[in-house]
Amino acid sequence: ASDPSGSASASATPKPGGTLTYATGDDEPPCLDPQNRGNVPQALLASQYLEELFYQDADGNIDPWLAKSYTVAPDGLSVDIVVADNVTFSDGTPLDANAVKVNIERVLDPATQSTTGRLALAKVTGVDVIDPTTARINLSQPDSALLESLSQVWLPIESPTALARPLADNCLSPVGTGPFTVQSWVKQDSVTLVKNPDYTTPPPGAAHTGAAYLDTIVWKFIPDATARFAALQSGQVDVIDTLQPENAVAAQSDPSLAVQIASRPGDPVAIELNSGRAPFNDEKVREAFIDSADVDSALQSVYLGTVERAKSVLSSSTRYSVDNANYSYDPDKANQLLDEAGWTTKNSDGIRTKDGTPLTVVIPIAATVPLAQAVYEQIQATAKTVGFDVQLQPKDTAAWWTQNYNWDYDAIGIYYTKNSADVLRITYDSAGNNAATVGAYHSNNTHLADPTFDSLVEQAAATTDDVTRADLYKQAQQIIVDGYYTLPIYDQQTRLGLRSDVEGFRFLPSLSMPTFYDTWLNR
Amino acid sequence: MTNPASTPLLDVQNLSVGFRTGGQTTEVVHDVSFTLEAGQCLALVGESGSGKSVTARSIIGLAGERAVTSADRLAVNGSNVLDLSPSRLRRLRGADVGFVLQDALVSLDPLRPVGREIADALRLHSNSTAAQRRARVLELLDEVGVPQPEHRARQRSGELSGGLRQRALIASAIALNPPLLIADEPTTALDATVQEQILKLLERLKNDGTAVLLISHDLAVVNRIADRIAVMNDGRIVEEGPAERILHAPAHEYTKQLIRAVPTGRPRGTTLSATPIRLSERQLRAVVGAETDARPPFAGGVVLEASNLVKHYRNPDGSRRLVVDDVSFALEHGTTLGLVGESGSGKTTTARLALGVVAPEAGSIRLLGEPWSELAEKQRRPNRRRIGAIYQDPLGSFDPRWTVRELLTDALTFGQAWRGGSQSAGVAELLDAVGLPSHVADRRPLHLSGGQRQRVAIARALAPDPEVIVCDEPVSALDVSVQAQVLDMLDELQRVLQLSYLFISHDLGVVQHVSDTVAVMSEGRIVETGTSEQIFTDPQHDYTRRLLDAAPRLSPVE
Amino acid sequence: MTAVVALPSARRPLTAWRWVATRLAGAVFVLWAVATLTFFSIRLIPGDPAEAILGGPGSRATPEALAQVREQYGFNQPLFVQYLNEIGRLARGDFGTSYALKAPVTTVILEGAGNTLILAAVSLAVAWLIAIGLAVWATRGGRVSRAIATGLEIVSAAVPNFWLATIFILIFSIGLHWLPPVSAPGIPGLVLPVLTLAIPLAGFLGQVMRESLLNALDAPFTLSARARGESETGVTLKHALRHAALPGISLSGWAFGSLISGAVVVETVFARPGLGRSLLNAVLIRDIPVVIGVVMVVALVYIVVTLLTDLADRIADPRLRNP
Amino acid sequence: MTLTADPATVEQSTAERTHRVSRRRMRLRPAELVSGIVLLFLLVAAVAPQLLTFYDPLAIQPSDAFRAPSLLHWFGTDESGRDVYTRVIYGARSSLLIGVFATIIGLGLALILGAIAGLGSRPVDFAVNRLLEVLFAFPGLLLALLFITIFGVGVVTSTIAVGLATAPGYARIIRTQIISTRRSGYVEAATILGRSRRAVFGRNILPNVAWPLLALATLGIGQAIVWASALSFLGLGAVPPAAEWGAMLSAGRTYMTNAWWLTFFPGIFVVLSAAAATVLGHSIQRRNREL
Ligand SMILES: Nc1ncnc2c1ncn2[C@@H]1O[C@H](COP(=O)(O)OP(=O)(O)OP(=O)(O)O)[C@@H](O)[C@H]1O
Ligand SMILES: Nc1ncnc2c1ncn2[C@@H]1O[C@H](COP(=O)(O)OP(=O)(O)OP(=O)(O)O)[C@@H](O)[C@H]1O
Ligand SMILES: [Mg+2]
Ligand SMILES: [Mg+2]
Repeated sequence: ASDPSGSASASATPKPGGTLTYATGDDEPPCLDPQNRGNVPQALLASQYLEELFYQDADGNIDPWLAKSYTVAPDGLSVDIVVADNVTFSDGTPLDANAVKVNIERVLDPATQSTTGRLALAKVTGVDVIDPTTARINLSQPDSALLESLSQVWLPIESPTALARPLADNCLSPVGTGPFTVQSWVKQDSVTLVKNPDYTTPPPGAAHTGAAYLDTIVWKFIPDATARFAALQSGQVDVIDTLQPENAVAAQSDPSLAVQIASRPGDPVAIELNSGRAPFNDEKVREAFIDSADVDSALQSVYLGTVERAKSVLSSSTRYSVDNANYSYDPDKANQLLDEAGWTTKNSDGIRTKDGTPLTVVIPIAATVPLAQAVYEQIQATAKTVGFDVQLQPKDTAAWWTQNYNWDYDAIGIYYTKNSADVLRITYDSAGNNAATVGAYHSNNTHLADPTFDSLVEQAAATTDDVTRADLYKQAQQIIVDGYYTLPIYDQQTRLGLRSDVEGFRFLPSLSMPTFYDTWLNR
Repeated sequence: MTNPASTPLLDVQNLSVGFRTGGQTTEVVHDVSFTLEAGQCLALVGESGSGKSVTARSIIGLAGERAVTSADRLAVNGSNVLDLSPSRLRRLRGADVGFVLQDALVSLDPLRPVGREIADALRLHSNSTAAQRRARVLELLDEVGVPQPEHRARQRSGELSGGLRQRALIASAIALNPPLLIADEPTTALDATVQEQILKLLERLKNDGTAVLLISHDLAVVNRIADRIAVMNDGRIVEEGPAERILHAPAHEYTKQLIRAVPTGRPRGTTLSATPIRLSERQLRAVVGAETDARPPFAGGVVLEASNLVKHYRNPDGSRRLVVDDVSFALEHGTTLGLVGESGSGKTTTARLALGVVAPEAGSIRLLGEPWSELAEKQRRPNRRRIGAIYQDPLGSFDPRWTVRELLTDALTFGQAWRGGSQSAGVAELLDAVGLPSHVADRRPLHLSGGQRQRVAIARALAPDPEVIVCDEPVSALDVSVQAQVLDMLDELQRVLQLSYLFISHDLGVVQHVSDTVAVMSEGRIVETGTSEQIFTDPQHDYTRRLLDAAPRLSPVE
Repeated sequence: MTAVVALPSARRPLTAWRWVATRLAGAVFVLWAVATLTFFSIRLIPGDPAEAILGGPGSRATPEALAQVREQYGFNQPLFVQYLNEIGRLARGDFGTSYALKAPVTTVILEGAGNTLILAAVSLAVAWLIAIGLAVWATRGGRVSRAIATGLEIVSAAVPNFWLATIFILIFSIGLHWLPPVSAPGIPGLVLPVLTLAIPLAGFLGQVMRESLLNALDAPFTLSARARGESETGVTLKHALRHAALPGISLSGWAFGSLISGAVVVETVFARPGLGRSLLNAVLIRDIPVVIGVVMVVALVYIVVTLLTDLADRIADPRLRNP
Repeated sequence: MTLTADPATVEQSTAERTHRVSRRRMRLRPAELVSGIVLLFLLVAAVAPQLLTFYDPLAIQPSDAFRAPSLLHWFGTDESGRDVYTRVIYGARSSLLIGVFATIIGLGLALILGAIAGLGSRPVDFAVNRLLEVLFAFPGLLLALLFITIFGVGVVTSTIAVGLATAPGYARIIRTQIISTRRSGYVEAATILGRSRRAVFGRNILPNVAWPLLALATLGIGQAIVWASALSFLGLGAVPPAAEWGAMLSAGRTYMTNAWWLTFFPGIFVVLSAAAATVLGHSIQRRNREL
């Protein structure tokens, strides 16, 4: 099928107007303002009507967006940000330094219930308004990831006037500078976005300037994959996300459809092993498990070859990721390792045991993580051949998280979206393991507790020098790989199916979120 | 009277009807022939199953979809029914022939106002406006003697008494005053008084020139209005002729039987059935053998005594209604106390009080001189065997999954632990005693005829060797010939076993025939008590008189 | 014949009032019981309501934030106290605000309720039509059509609705492009969901009606209708069908309940906004106020529907009015 | 003549009627035959699946995933290359078990409630009725949903859940059944013969209630299977990799467009078993009525 974002759009001249219907398979966000909470469903939507201070290109370089320029203080403990000139929010409020202050401090305020954003700003102590156009962000320690963080849609700059409203109101209709504005939200059905006629801040790399081509975007929530794809085929909708593998195959062979897949930065979809308790507190057993999992054939069969096997603990689109995790299926090695580890006896079901206890691996699974049950099942099957008793426990979202909080698992499939290698600090730093956080959220699911690793990611976060940073992150990744803490499966992706007549589509590289600013309907 | 020259209104020649069941056809009506002229009434008489209804229904081509009808001639108004087109046939029904089906009680749609049901007949066969129809409906209801027609027309059949339903049904049949009216058992299961009114109505129609084909199993009934009578047996007309002749000089044996079977005015003790069973004392003792010794010699006197019984029931709307009101009676040992009264007068309730299955709110019952109604069920149980019951609807009183043998064995064990088939001897003798072949034992009552069922019920009542038997309408569901046998049997049993009966019926004829003393019940009260003699020769209470006048009788008793 | 003694008309209103009164009392009781049951059972569910408030599971809320919320919402009060507060609020008609959607539960429900009720009502009606159609066809037609109709009824009653939904989408949306696969405004968007819900139900109703229809068709009163010159069609339409309908009508209350259960699945598949979906989501993310709210509404609807079916019963069958 | 003749004739006519009835009762209708065969097949599948297939329901073979139905794989293979036919066969066990046990649980509860209501005093009956009303006001699926979210996903919980969800309906039926039996003429007759309440319950009421119950149960099994599959669809049913029809159905739905066989065959089996159970139930009812 044709690639709408490429040559096609160049050829024809864009026709303005029309309504584009987008069907998402992700959850319906409880709040349209990603400063509250902060997850992918929100990011998908908000990318259409909210914008950030900075723009991160495909290579991870930072360009100004709503910020005109920035200067990092020599000690790295503060960053001055000059906002772009005569930008106004869609409610007419002008963009100024104070707006920056209000937004950042709002994210830091627990009442806002920001999660992703707040974690990203962990080192921010406050914001000073130097002059009407310059805001100074103060840091507790140098933070090389700050600008990357500020180019995530979870840290957008919203109209201070709008933010003055109660949280709930702002959730219904956040106001930003984006090419579209939120018009209405029919719960469980759709959010309607309309063109922002006075749009002035196209992101770098945009194909045109001025207002967007589309008049309206109807953002429908269609949880059922079959129905969603059927809707795309029947033309009832123009774009769908979380495109199922078999549908991707179907779409590729269908001239009236196109496929757009972009991998998201951060931790890939991976099965992380809980090194905090037996049996995976033993490195040999971890290695054995990873060796015994035939991930490649699983992906091949279940995803019909539409996804690449992840070779790194960082997703390929994350800057500084290194492909050093080339684990391969090796049952013999696994057997040997388990023997060495003392899991020598086998019970009647062919499950290995060690002084009576069977080699059981509990994996809670939930729909929230985009990893097909069949993949788990195949790993379960291959692991069994070497004597692992893998127990898959389907959970509903809430129960799954509870189990996660309580470290009540041996392995768990999970991912983390962040446009910076700094994600390693968030998801592997031993700080996440201390007792205080038991029963509450922790992002370090491997329970990795390695001082050298901690200091590596700390330094990496502190240095602004690109080369040293790359090296530090390389070492950090090596530690994870060598310790067999996590089994990367595939890069989490934004998987879209489009009608072929949807032209000028493109992803915003920072988080690989779709933008429909340049998009027009070739009808 | 009609002139013989005119062609008969209804002409049936050699009508035969069979029913296809599985492969073969079983014929149930054989070569039936009769004619009927305007203003005449022909009565088709015969016992149940003799083919009366089938004959009648085939006249309008409704014998049933599996029916095979053949006749040399089957003509109404000269047009041959057998070769009428469906639409003409539908026209015939209702327009030319009014048909009053058997069991009127369920022959009106319980969900539709009777007015509509009647109007349908008009709507179907005449192009009349709704208003005209309404008017005609009220006129009809009034004509058939339904009080306050406006009100009744709006009611459903469920809200009407049997008599009213029957009349409404007749109204719908005569809506287009058809020249021929067929009435199938129009008075069965109706109180004497109501029956009287229905017959009057039919008579009037006849006199107005309608030809009436009246079907009944009771000669006493047809006697009232029939000009000619055709006696039917096993699908054949065994005798046909003027009413007078048939009733007074019956030629055929079967006709004689039917006539003898009518209990009305028959003195106590005279047998009704042709060859009634005669049971030897020994034979019966054998039935109830062992227990007879256990039976304490009862001095005689009053076996069942009710004093000032009162019982209310709750209406659906929660209001209380007095059902049994200060009822007292005494049943002498070895005699029969007849309890007559219209439907709803509280007879069954009284019976259930006597049986101790409902407790009186006031008053008391003594059984064999001992307290009965006051006792707690536990104390009552040992003596339960001394009082038995026979119901109007025996089938309902049999556990549907039990065979006759199981029923009787169960009864033979007097509420002691269930002793498997050990009673088989007793069962055989019981069946024998009530004149049933032994192989009936392995049948389920569902597959027995009405007469057989009632006998099984009697056998069960006898099994525990009771002193008193409460009979609630024991013969109301049976036709005369079977009724005759059952009555004779009860009589015989009483004679031999010195049983005492509380005999409930709405049929004066029956009561007069069986009772030594009679209590007349009306609206929960006993309005008059006396010997059978007194009540029937000179009734005091005018309610009793009305009942008596209404009672059909074969006059004059030969 | 006992009904001959028609009720003294003076008593009618009184009984009517008593009827209404008892029904009202019953309704209140049921609502209370349902609320109570839901409240306690939902408290047994693993998962922290505070989580739900702080943006649902996986919200990465800090322990402090959680603690603060528990304080604020009184989750650390004794359960019984919480219960009393809850009931108190409900009694005042205050369903609270959704944890997740941060919106008043009443609005959340009102948005969904309409859709679901319409869906259920239409499905019920369609199910009725299909059932009657089948039953009549079976009784009027020959042995073959009877066999076919019976088969259809049994099979359709045995089809899982989510499966049916998928098949329908495949055939009518992807295959024939006749109907939209997901909820769309207007009739077309309603067709597939309705059929999905109606067909299995129709199977049940059909089976129930069949017997009574046959009985009615050889009941004496239909015979007398024929004897009056009524045509077969007339007999079926005027007499038999009404009798056949009775058991179905009494079943409709239950049917409506099952339809709402079905709505959970159908609304998910066809992406229709509605109570079923909100309920499912609310339970999964422990949005307690919404769960209780929806359950209350459903219970209320059930009560109303049973009331209606009772009335319908009484209208259709006078025997119930004064037995 | 009469007494000698009458029984004879009656007997002869009724004899033939009884005969007709019993013949009608004995004759196996084609539908019953078919459903009998289906159920037998399912029974074998449930008891000894290995008799009907050589494959292992859990053995994955990624290299030949998504094979269309063929002589080798009658119902094709799934996304992990497992033989769908084999999984369907092995699925029979869990599906039937769910159906049966859910029904047993439902009917068991219902019987208790119904009996309490039907035999108890007015107030007791009233109380139970209110309780039933409350349960009715819960849509069955919600009841199941709550139960499962409380006690965790799994076959056992979903079975119990379905049982719970179906209990109120049964309870009502049983109650009315008991009450009508208790008011019946033959129970009164038994009392008049001096039977104790216990004896009456044991020998008249129970048997007359039990039979219709059996029919109800068989009808229920079919529905329970459908119910359970619906729960599996919502991801609240069987635990992977267990081969359970409902789970297979919902897993296969994603591949519906290309690999129809993944959903078609499990679906057919759900329908078949439910329908067969229904037919059986009906025939039991019929026999019960005609006896
Ligand atoms: N539809 C039918 N199918 C088969 N047999 C039938 C049918 N209707 C009547 N019969 C048989 O025909 C015979 C005569 O029946 P019919 O109803 O005419 O008797 P009847 O004289 O009216 O008796 P009753 O006084 O009880 O009404 C009976 O043996 C009955 O079993
Ligand atoms: N169980 C009951 N509950 C309420 N009302 C009842 C009950 N049994 C009888 N009745 C009412 O009591 C009145 C008398 O009934 P009962 O059956 O004793 O009269 P009956 O003389 O036997 O009538 P029939 O001749 O029709 O049998 C009737 O009006 C009836 O409606
Ligand atoms: Mg007859
Ligand atoms: Mg009576």
